[in-house]
Amino acid sequence: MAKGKITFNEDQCKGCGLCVTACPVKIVEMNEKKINSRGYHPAHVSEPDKCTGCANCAIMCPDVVITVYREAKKD
Amino acid sequence: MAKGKITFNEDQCKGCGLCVTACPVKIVEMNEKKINSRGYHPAHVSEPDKCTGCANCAIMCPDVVITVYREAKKD
Amino acid sequence: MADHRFIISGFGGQGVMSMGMILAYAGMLEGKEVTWLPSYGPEMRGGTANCHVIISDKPISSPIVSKATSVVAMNLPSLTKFQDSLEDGGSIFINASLINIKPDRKNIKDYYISANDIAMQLQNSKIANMVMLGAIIKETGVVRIETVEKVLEKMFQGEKAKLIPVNKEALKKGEVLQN
Amino acid sequence: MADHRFIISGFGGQGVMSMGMILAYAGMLEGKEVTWLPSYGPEMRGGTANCHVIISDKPISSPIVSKATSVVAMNLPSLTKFQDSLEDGGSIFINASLINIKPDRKNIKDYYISANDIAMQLQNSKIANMVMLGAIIKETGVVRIETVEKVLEKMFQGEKAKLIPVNKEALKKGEVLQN
Amino acid sequence: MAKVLMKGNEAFGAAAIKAGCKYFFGYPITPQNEIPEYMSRELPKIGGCFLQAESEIAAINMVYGASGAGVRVMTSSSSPGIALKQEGISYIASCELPCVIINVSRGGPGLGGIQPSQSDYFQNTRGGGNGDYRTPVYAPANLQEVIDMTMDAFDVADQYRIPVIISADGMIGQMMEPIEFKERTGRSLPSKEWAATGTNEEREPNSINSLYIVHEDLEKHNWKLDAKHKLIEENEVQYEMYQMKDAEFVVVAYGTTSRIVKSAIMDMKKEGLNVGLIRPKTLWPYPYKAFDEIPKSTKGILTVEMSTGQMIDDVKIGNNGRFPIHFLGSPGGSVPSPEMIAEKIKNILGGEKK
Amino acid sequence: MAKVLMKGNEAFGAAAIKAGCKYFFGYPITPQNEIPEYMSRELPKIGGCFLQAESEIAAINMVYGASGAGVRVMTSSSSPGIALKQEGISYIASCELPCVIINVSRGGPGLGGIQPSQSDYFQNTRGGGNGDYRTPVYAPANLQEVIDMTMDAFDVADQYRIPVIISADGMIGQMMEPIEFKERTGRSLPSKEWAATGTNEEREPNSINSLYIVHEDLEKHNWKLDAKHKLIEENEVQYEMYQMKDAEFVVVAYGTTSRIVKSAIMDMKKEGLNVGLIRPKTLWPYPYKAFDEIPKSTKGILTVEMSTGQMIDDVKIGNNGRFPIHFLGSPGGSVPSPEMIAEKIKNILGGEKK
Amino acid sequence: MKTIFEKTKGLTAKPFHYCPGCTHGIIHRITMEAIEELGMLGKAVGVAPVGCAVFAYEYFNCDSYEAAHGRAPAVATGVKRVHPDSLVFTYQGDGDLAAIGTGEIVQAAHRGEKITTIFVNNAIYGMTGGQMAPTTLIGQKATTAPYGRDEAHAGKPILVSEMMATIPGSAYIERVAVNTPANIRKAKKAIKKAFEIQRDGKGFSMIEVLSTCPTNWGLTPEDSLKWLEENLMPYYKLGVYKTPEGGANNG
Amino acid sequence: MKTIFEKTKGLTAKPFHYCPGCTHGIIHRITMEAIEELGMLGKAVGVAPVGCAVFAYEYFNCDSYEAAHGRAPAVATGVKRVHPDSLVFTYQGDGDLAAIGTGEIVQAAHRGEKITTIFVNNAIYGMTGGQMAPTTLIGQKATTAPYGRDEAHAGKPILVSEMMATIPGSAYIERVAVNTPANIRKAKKAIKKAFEIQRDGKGFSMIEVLSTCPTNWGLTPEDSLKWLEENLMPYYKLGVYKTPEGGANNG
Ligand SMILES: Cc1ncc(C[n+]2csc(CCOP(=O)(O)OP(=O)(O)O)c2C)c(N)n1
Ligand SMILES: Cc1ncc(C[n+]2csc(CCOP(=O)(O)OP(=O)(O)O)c2C)c(N)n1
Ligand code: SF4
Ligand code: SF4
Ligand code: SF4
Ligand code: SF4
Ligand code: SF4
Ligand code: SF4
Ligand SMILES: [Mg+2]
Ligand SMILES: [Mg+2]
Repeated sequence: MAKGKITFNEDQCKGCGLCVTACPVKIVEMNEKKINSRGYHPAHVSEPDKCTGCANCAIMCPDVVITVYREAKKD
Repeated sequence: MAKGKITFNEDQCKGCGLCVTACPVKIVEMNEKKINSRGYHPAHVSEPDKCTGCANCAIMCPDVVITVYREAKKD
Repeated sequence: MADHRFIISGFGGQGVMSMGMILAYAGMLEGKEVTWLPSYGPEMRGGTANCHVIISDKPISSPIVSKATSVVAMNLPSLTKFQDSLEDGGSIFINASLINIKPDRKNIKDYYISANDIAMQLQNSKIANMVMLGAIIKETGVVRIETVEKVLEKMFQGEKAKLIPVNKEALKKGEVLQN
Repeated sequence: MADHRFIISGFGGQGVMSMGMILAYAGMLEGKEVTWLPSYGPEMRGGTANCHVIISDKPISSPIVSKATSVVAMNLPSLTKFQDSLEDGGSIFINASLINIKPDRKNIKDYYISANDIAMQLQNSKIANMVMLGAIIKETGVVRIETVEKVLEKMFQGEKAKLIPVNKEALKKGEVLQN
Repeated sequence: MAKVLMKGNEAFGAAAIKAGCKYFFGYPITPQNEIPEYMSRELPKIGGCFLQAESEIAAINMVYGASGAGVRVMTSSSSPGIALKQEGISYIASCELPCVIINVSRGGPGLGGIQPSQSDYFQNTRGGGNGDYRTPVYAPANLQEVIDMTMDAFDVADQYRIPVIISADGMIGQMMEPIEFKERTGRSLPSKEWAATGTNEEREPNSINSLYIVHEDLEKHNWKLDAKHKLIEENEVQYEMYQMKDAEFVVVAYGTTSRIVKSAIMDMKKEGLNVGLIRPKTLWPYPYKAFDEIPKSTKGILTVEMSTGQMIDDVKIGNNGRFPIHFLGSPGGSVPSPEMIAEKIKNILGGEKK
Repeated sequence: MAKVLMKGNEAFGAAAIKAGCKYFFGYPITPQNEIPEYMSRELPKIGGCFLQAESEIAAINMVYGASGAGVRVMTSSSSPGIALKQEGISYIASCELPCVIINVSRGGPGLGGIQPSQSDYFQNTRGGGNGDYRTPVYAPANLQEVIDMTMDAFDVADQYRIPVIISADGMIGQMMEPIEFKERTGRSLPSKEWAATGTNEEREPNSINSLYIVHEDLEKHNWKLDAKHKLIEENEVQYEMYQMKDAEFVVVAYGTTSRIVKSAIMDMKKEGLNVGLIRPKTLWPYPYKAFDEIPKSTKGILTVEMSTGQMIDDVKIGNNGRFPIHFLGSPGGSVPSPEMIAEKIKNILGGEKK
Repeated sequence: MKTIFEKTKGLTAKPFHYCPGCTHGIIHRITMEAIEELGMLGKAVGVAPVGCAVFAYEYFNCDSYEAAHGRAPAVATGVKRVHPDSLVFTYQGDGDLAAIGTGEIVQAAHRGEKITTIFVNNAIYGMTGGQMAPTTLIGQKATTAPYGRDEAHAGKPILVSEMMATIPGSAYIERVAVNTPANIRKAKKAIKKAFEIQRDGKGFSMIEVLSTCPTNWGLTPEDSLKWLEENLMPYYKLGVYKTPEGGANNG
Repeated sequence: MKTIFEKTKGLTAKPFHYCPGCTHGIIHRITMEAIEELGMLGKAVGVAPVGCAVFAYEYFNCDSYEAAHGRAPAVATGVKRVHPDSLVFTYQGDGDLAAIGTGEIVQAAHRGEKITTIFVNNAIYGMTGGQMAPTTLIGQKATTAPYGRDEAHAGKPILVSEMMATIPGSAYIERVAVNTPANIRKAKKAIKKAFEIQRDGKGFSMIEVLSTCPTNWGLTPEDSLKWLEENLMPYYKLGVYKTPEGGANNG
């Protein structure tokens, strides 16, 4: 099971691709097949299983599109 | 004979006394008996013979009242 | 028609501003009165851009087109935003490559041009606007196609002269309307 | 007289402004209309300072005194500057301690008060203005001397109350005019 | 309360404090320096804040900040300093923030001089900032009015949510006259729920803003302001009619100048000449309706200003073609004398061309 | 010369350069950015200097410096930016320095919006800076006038030694229209011996100054400026009378608005309604005398402005009580349509109250 | 799973109007997260500039102002003097703060005004379409520097943090960047510290944030991050320029 | 005997209007002497401020301007850009330069404007009657700081030379004083060097001169010199803060 999980508020995505550059495990990519209501190709996750929940993608997203969840651990 | 000599454009003197403080040989003083056309007691030299022509008084005078002369020497 | 009033609209980057300028320039060369007016301001940021062009035999009062004789919609938001600005009997030119719906309006002439697709056929995605322009000119007769070619020659000089042929070709392709 | 118009002038530091203020204040206490207007601006820098005071039974239109009923000259420049502002029949009060000439004007009453000398007799060079004030009040009758004494009591309070006697004395001395 | 003798500039400060103003932001300039100086002495005593800004622009923007935060606040300056505040005043007007701005004007244009002048009439009444906005402008002619109008100004500012200007001149700022703080019957004023005081997480955020990027929104905002202006024009005009009954001739003048005109009128009366005075106490809204009351007997109107002619535009509007209009100006810091005014009137009545 | 298609803002730049202006100091603001951008491209090519100032205030003071140094110089901005220049303009006017200032106005007050507007009429024509000064104000209605008036503006500035304002709006700045550089017969202009160019130790120093500390001197200076203003009022008024013969009704409008009014007039003509237009081409000096030419047949006057009503003051002055005056405003960036105007007029003629 | 990252309550629901990939959005977010974490949303008053962030008052979930171009520090001063317990901050671009607003920012620091400034340096005038800013690099093109910024003509870019650190009244000055998640975390920490300094009454604090403008730089969002790192960061050195203790360790 | 000191041709015959003992007069003199000695009177254009030196245009024996309050550097910029061969200088007080004119002076330096500024710091607004300046010392009384300048309320005095030295476009910055003949000689040397730097096209130069205001300090001219030495000089350290070579030796 993945340690982390992210969801997108997809209609607010502007397709800028910064989340893609931020993911250390390279699982975020742009969905070239989809156009959201604002006319952009939104980002999505290709291999959800690999998500570590590091939140880098969310931290990098200028439009606060991403929510990140992680398995509870002591920190 | 004095090495130096100073003259005052007396009517422009405002009686501020800064020349007095500047003279290393303490020969400049205020003429308390005189009032110039602007209503001030002007400065004057008490012992002209002692003047070294150092020009300190003139340099210190905010109103460019003083002209300084000196015996020609090689400098 | 003595009075052509265009609203040309699309994404920033689709070349809608220069489409309008070329039309106006050609109109001027043909001795007509012309005006060109762009939208400006923050709505241009990532959103749609549009310009108003009037080509007329008489002096033009306001450069604003409130009732257009032709609307050109290069993308979907443009269609929804401007279809109502078309006067009855006016023409709407729709970029069928990006728009797959029809206008709700009645009493208008609608033309569908797959401008991007045709441009891709010509190996140059940037000339979708010229394809559309060809179609507009053909249909409205607002200016002569030769005048537009002359404009292109004036616009692309030196370095850029090599772009003239492909632009001309795009214009020509556009003249073949897909109704 | 129902209308007293003073110009009071001297070096900055001679207390001409407060002379005027005391007069105005006293006038107010006696239920009269009063105005006080200082000169301001760079001419005050090292030059003369002056104020205009009007004390009247009727509302005062302009606080500017163009024709004075009394001119007070605390120093020489003041005399030369303001003697012509005196109306015919007016009074000029001259500080004889610092001024050794007479006005050129005719048709005026001239009073000579050695204000600084008298002040020195009282061991307080700062109250030459009060000496002069005593003379003015005596001669013009613009306000009562008791009212001015009341003003002094209001002005010098707390710490400063100890200054009241000497000021009052100066006023009294001034009442003895030297014509 | 008993009368006190006060300098005009200090009277502005005293009246403001009396009116509950605890905040002052300003920058030195002659001939109004006694206002900030007074405030710097007095405000700390009542727990208020006097702050010397780095410039007139900073001062007016501090006023914007403080007013938006819900308090009574004042600034003051003189002519060129007011010119610098124009952008800020326009913002304050657009955001509908109340504040009081005092202009103790001096001769211009440019650096000009420092003697009293009325050549800021346009600057005060016609904005000078950008856009459609107006500001009530009070023109006191004596120090009692300085007190009364300053206190009113704060009420009017709060009632209409509008910046209010008090137009004085160097003479009014510098002179002393007895004044008195009278009992006032206050207006009932709206509370300031719009203020940016921090939400305390108890309400939706407030924002103070003049940007309306959608032009339909801005148009609506402009008409809203316009409606407010109309209301003020209806309710807040103040003027004095002096000796107007049977006036053969009418003078229009305000502030310092009007005092001198009154003097001239008294003098002329002695000579058997009936001259009246219309004295605008508010320069905006302008007392156009006063002109309807001019008796038919009147032969003409003379506008007297310490300028080369600015209020005369409003006189023309008010007069609306009825009487011939003449002008006597005394710009640059020169104050006209009663004699000059009387002479001018006699010349006109004697046939001088307008 | 052949016609060229140009954007309004670039036309300002091109005309200035054609008029010999080699210096431009400005600061970005929508909707006039193409002016500084054009100048930044073109001036280096001709050995001139474009400098982006740190603010509008710095820009106008750089203009003051450059103009005082004897050259033709221009600045441009939009509404709030012009508000910030007011002090500087007042200085320039007082020092009698020539320069050209373009105001491509937008909706206000405050930050407002960026769409075209005419709500800077007061700001442009009534100073806004301190003191008695006026500035000629040109109001082009099309791009050919942008060219012609800009070139004239430099001449007028030099002839009278006065800052000249060109009042445009966002639409004029942003639109394209064919223009042409016509042969011009220049005015004979005075040489600039007063300029501060360095004495070269060959003449007495010049100084550029607006301070007159002795009020008699300032008064004299004010009257001198006033005489110049009167001269300009006599010689430089420009206006267009359109369809005024037998007009049943008259509209007053300038700039962009006047174009739309013309359209409305044509439409009404078709319906048999004779409406005329007075179009001020100079807003100061204002064409008051045009109102003397209004035919007796006229039933009323409508002022149309993209504002809540500013020029209407001048219309009232010009009208001087003759005809009833009505107003149609379209503020905030909304541009009126010919239909709105025609409807308003028909309503008035049909009995709508003023 | 636990939510470990979601939109802060410090921001309203309104979507940003910024261009795709513009890092203004990141800076908005970390600013408001910092305030939320300090529990001071109810005390916060934000002052938006004129610049691309002109609508910030619609995004900040606290009371706010839209200030005239460059004047935000004066507006903030007015607010703070009235409500000394508020957390007052300005959010300003480099045109707003480092050009027209030079006087206001320097003087707010000079007075030791207890406010916080978030200074977004993207080396360009974004909103008005890419004109030269005082921070534009030598050689960088701008619509009013069409041939690239020329030092002989327009001088060398101004170093705002360095300058502000010399002002005795400033308490905390740091320069950060938002080009990587790590730098964003550091930026947020700096902003939070700046707010703490204000809260504790220690004086004026300013965080300069190097930011991107893909639109006017003419680069993709990704390339903009790279350009920032390779061009802005070498000239505008990250680091702490001033602390209340007087010390400073520049990068 | 030889005349070894007389009034420079750089000054007009008009007597100064300054208060007795005010050192503005000294600074006028050494400024114009420096220009005369460089043989550049015919090329010089001076820009006077609003402040006590407002009439400087009547004293400088060269072409000159009277600028609006604080704007002298912008005016000088306009002149210099038109006549790059001129020797353009501003003469400004601390209210003029360090308060309202902060933006203009910082930005002139930022552009590397080839002008020279003589900055007369007397820690007070002289002309308007002794209001607080940004340079007024803590505890010093002023008409708008009647209880003395309070750091908590008004901040610590700004250090202009230190600040200007951080601006990359500034070439030469030095602080001098005119309280003794020796210091006056040094001050003149600094001013001359600043003009040379301008002449040689090396960039912006500014000389800060500590000066007196006997009138508003409420001291005799002599005591004013002492007060300057004992109070201003310890806070405003004399020295070179920037040279074209980049080096600087403070005090
Ligand atoms: C007084 C004034 N001058 C100019 C403008 C135009 N203007 C709006 S934003 C801006 C500059 C924005 O640049 P910056 O501050 O760097 O912010 P960015 O858009 O880059 O975030 C300018 C000059 C204005 N609105 N008001
Ligand atoms: C726009 C504007 N604001 C304010 C003033 C008033 N003013 C004249 S001089 C001055 C300050 C002078 O102080 P400083 O610059 O230190 O010069 P100093 O007199 O001390 O030499 C001020 C505020 C003005 N003339 N113009
Ligand atoms: S949380 Fe981390 S690992 Fe998961 S998608 Fe985002 S960046 Fe990649
Ligand atoms: S960073 Fe945000 S806006 Fe950009 S592509 Fe990813 S989710 Fe979309
Ligand atoms: S020149 Fe020197 S020695 Fe002679 S009087 Fe002056 S200071 Fe004294
Ligand atoms: S320093 Fe000059 S003005 Fe002062 S007393 Fe001496 S000579 Fe007179
Ligand atoms: S223009 Fe630049 S700064 Fe403005 S929103 Fe777009 S990318 Fe961001
Ligand atoms: S007020 Fe001060 S600075 Fe001004 S002239 Fe007098 S002493 Fe000099
Ligand atoms: Mg920026
Ligand atoms: Mg000073």
